[in-house]
Amino acid sequence: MLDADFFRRWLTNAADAVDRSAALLTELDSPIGDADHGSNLQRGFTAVVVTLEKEAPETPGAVLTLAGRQLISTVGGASGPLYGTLLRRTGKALGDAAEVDEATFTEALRTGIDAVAALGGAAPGDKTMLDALMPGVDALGTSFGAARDAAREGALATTPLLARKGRASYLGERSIGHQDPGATSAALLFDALAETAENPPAPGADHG
Amino acid sequence: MLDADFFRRWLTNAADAVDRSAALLTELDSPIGDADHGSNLQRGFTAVVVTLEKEAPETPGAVLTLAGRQLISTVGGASGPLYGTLLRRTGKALGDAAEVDEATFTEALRTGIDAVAALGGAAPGDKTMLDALMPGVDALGTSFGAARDAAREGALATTPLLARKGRASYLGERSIGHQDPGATSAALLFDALAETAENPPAPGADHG
Amino acid sequence: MLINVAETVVADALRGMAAAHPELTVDVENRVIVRADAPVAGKVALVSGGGSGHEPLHGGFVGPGMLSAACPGEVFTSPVPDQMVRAAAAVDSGAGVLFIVKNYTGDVLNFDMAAELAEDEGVQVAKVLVDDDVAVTDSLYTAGRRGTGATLFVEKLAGAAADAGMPLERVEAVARRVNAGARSFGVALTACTTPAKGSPTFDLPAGELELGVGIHGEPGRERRPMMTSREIADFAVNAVLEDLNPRDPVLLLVNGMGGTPLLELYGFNAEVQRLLVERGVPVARTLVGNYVTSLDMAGASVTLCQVDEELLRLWDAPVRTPALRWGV
Amino acid sequence: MLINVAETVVADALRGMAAAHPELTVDVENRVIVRADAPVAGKVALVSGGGSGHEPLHGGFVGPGMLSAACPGEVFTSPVPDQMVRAAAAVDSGAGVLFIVKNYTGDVLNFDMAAELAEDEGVQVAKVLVDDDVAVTDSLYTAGRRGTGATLFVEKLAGAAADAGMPLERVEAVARRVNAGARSFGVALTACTTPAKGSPTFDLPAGELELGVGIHGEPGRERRPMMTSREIADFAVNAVLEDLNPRDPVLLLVNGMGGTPLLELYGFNAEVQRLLVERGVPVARTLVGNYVTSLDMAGASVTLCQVDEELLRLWDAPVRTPALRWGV
Ligand SMILES: Nc1ncnc2c1ncn2[C@@H]1O[C@H](COP(=O)(O)OP(=O)(O)O)[C@@H](O)[C@H]1O
Ligand SMILES: Nc1ncnc2c1ncn2[C@@H]1O[C@H](COP(=O)(O)OP(=O)(O)O)[C@@H](O)[C@H]1O
Ligand SMILES: [Mg+2]
Ligand SMILES: [Mg+2]
Ligand SMILES: [Mg+2]
Ligand SMILES: [Mg+2]
Repeated sequence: MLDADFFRRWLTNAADAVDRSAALLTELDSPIGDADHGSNLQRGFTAVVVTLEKEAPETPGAVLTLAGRQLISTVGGASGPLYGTLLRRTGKALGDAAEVDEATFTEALRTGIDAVAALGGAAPGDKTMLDALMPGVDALGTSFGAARDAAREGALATTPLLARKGRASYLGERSIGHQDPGATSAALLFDALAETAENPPAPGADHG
Repeated sequence: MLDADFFRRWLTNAADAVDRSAALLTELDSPIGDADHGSNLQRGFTAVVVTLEKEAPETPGAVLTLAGRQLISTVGGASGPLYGTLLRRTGKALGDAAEVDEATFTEALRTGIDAVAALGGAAPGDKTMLDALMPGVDALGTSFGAARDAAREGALATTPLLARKGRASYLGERSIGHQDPGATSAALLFDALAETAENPPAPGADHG
Repeated sequence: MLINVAETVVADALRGMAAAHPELTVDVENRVIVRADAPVAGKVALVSGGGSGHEPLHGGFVGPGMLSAACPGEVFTSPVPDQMVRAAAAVDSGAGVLFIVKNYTGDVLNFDMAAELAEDEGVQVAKVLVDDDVAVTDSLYTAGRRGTGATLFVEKLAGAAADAGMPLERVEAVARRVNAGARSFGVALTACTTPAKGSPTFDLPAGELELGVGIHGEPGRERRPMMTSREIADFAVNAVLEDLNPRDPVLLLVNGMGGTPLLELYGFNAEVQRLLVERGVPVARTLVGNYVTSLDMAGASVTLCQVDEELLRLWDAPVRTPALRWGV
Repeated sequence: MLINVAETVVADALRGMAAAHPELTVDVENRVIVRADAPVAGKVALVSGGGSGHEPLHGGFVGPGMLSAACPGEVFTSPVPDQMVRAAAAVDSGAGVLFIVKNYTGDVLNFDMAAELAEDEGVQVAKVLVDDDVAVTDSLYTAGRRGTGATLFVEKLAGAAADAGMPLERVEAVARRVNAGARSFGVALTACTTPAKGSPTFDLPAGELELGVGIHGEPGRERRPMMTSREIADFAVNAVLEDLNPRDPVLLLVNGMGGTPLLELYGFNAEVQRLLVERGVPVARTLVGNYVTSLDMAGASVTLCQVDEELLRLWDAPVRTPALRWGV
């Protein structure tokens, strides 16, 4: 079962991953975007960690909803509302259960991802974060590790795609040959998820 | 004896020399100036050649006076009024004689150079065109070739000097180590003078 | 870059704006620039915003006759909904608020969220989308045409409409009419350097240029060997006129991307105007300058905005902002 | 560069100015920009000029309340006397003409010649020299301090004095008073590229800057590793205040060299103003923008101009030019 602490640790691990990869994400956002994806997410996830610490929400749903709201309020750009909606809608779908099982989480996450698709109007293959989110959640039924691998592959597979949404779409054919920054950061979220599952806190550790 | 045609040929040769060296003069004007000396003089001497052809002044004095006025009206910058004054005052000093001997020209040129010094307030050693003009006119008593060599040496000798006049003076110590563009162009004038004296027109050639 | 650290660039600029412009109220912490006399009783209010790095757009257009408030995001990043909600609350006199949104996914999503939230708080909100950039095909396969130079025209003309006391629907209609009749095309001679990246956003060797760029340091549709001012004008004017067949006279914006000297911009304007004369397009008013910029990018854009008599009157109406000022 | 060929850059720009500004009369061939309503009966006329590449200086400052005419030379090259004589003849109403001359050898010599010639033609001429740049020691061993940012203040305040109907001696006295109380300091983060040279005028690696530059793409007094906006503000403000001990409030110009984004300039302004508060120097008015530029050079300068009540009134007096506009 996954409790509020699990999701807190997930988001903290995600924030660390974003920190480590911020320069890479911005670099990927240069040839086909506006060179800010790394700093956008860094600003957002830093704020998420601070808020989670301060407000200490007590259910998985509350953790994700709060984190999503915080992303919306601090990131801006396309990725702010999209990732914010992802977490907020996932959190809402979890309701106020104190613990959720993996299947419930998988379904909730799918709801969140659908909300992202509805909000941004993108479909798989449009060279967006959905190209990592969709395969990620599909593989989550198997295992956290499988989801990580699938999301990673999904991100890598955006390289040959022609972008149809977001800034990269302005480039037309010239968007081909570059990996999508948002798909790359989406893969980081699954990375952090697997990391969180694989490294449970030492028993008796203070869960804040 | 030097006639109007001699001075016309001098200025035409000077215009050619300036054309050939325009990029160099602008290059020299980059580290210690504003990167325009070559284009300034090119504009001016091109106009001088056109005017001399159109107005066909008939005495040495008239040729130089007209050329000087034309430089003043087309060059601008520091070098326009200075070179303009040089030619204008030299021309005025020649009066309206139809031909002048070398000694008369030398004295007239000295008058012109003194006018440049008076107008610009520079002294020899200040790293200006005067550092080529002064040695040039001093050696003119010997020969045109000697004047060319002296002016050239004078220009080269500006490199170690600290500039005290013109834009280069703003750089203080950092003006040291660069050859002065104005001294370099002044040496070109003596070059053209020697060339003119060494290549008299073929007898019977049309003097226009 | 003339900055302290990338993280404080926007906040530093807002402090500087506050110090320079006593006629504006600048909330540095919440990133909202409001005209000091807002809300203006009985008048519709205009709120715009977008990523920073396009100055004077939008903050420099806040003032009587133009915007009521501007929300600057991080550099090239749409602002967040909280800013727009706060701005709307600060400027609404009860007559409603028009959100002016450039058509970028980020701006659209954030302004949409803000509109919902502001309406929850009892503010009547209308939205207009600016999408004038002909370099992008407006199709299902793109995010749609980008908002660029026409933003200035929408903000000025809708601002004048609001100033004239028109109700929200009419101000919104003016804004839509302006956008519908405006088209732009931009070129880049260099990339720009964002504070966060610290190096040019893309690689553009001297001697080449990008045709069809936006205002976010993205590459354009096509790279070409360097062209003359006349050739670039030709390309830009043709691109615009392919999409816009003005029956009315036009307002012309010859806009610098930030790093192009005014001397060159005026020269470019000469070429653009020569072409418009050739093509029989009467230019009613001309604006030349760096108005909708991409940081230090060298380049320019051409915007034509067709105007009937009403729009021309609105253009000539007084405006008093840091960057655009005329009339009383 | 957004140009056709180097040789036509100035003429092209003048054609573009003519097309953009019907309120100016632009003589492209003779290179004189005159306000269309000149000569203005009974009023002293102001003529300024200098090399091109500093736009909007000077052509952008022609209009009611500021210059009567401007004479643009080639890029970074003083105009020739013929231009100034022609300008003086066009704007003199009989009340005389003030020549505003930045202190560079070329400008001084050409304006001196022009003054003689204009006086021969019966125009009463006074001259004021602008030399505000503290980076240059004003001594026998230099050409004297350069004229930079203070030119804007001299042109605006003397323009207002002329507009107020003051006679030539008083307008000249105002101009001298303004210059005497104004000091500037500039830095460059990049060199600039002149059309004639086509490459940067000097070599400045990223990560270094030049302190104490003028406005002609010359290197400065000293090269340093890159500094923050705060450190640069510190250096510039200290350099100015070492030379100027203002008793009165000051006008502050935070001026961009052309290639520095407005976003950065406003941030720089925040640092400058913070320092002035610390040093107890009251700032009466602030102007932030690219006004006295060096083509595409990145960098900025700080100018302080101390003003008594009369000068402050003259600053606030109406001005209507392409680049500076306020009041009625
Ligand atoms: N309509 C959309 N649907 C889904 N994802 C999108 C959409 N538009 C953009 N994205 C994602 O957002 C990423 C860019 O995020 P970011 O750089 O932070 O925002 P911005 O494009 O506003 O600068 C893209 O790489 C893409 O994955
Ligand atoms: N006061 C002066 N007296 C004599 N020569 C001078 C003086 N000032 C400048 N010069 C000469 O003029 C040259 C620069 O000419 P130019 O580049 O055409 O003008 P500017 O300095 O106005 O750009 C300098 O190299 C120097 O030789
Ligand atoms: Mg981005
Ligand atoms: Mg020079
Ligand atoms: Mg962005
Ligand atoms: Mg020069």
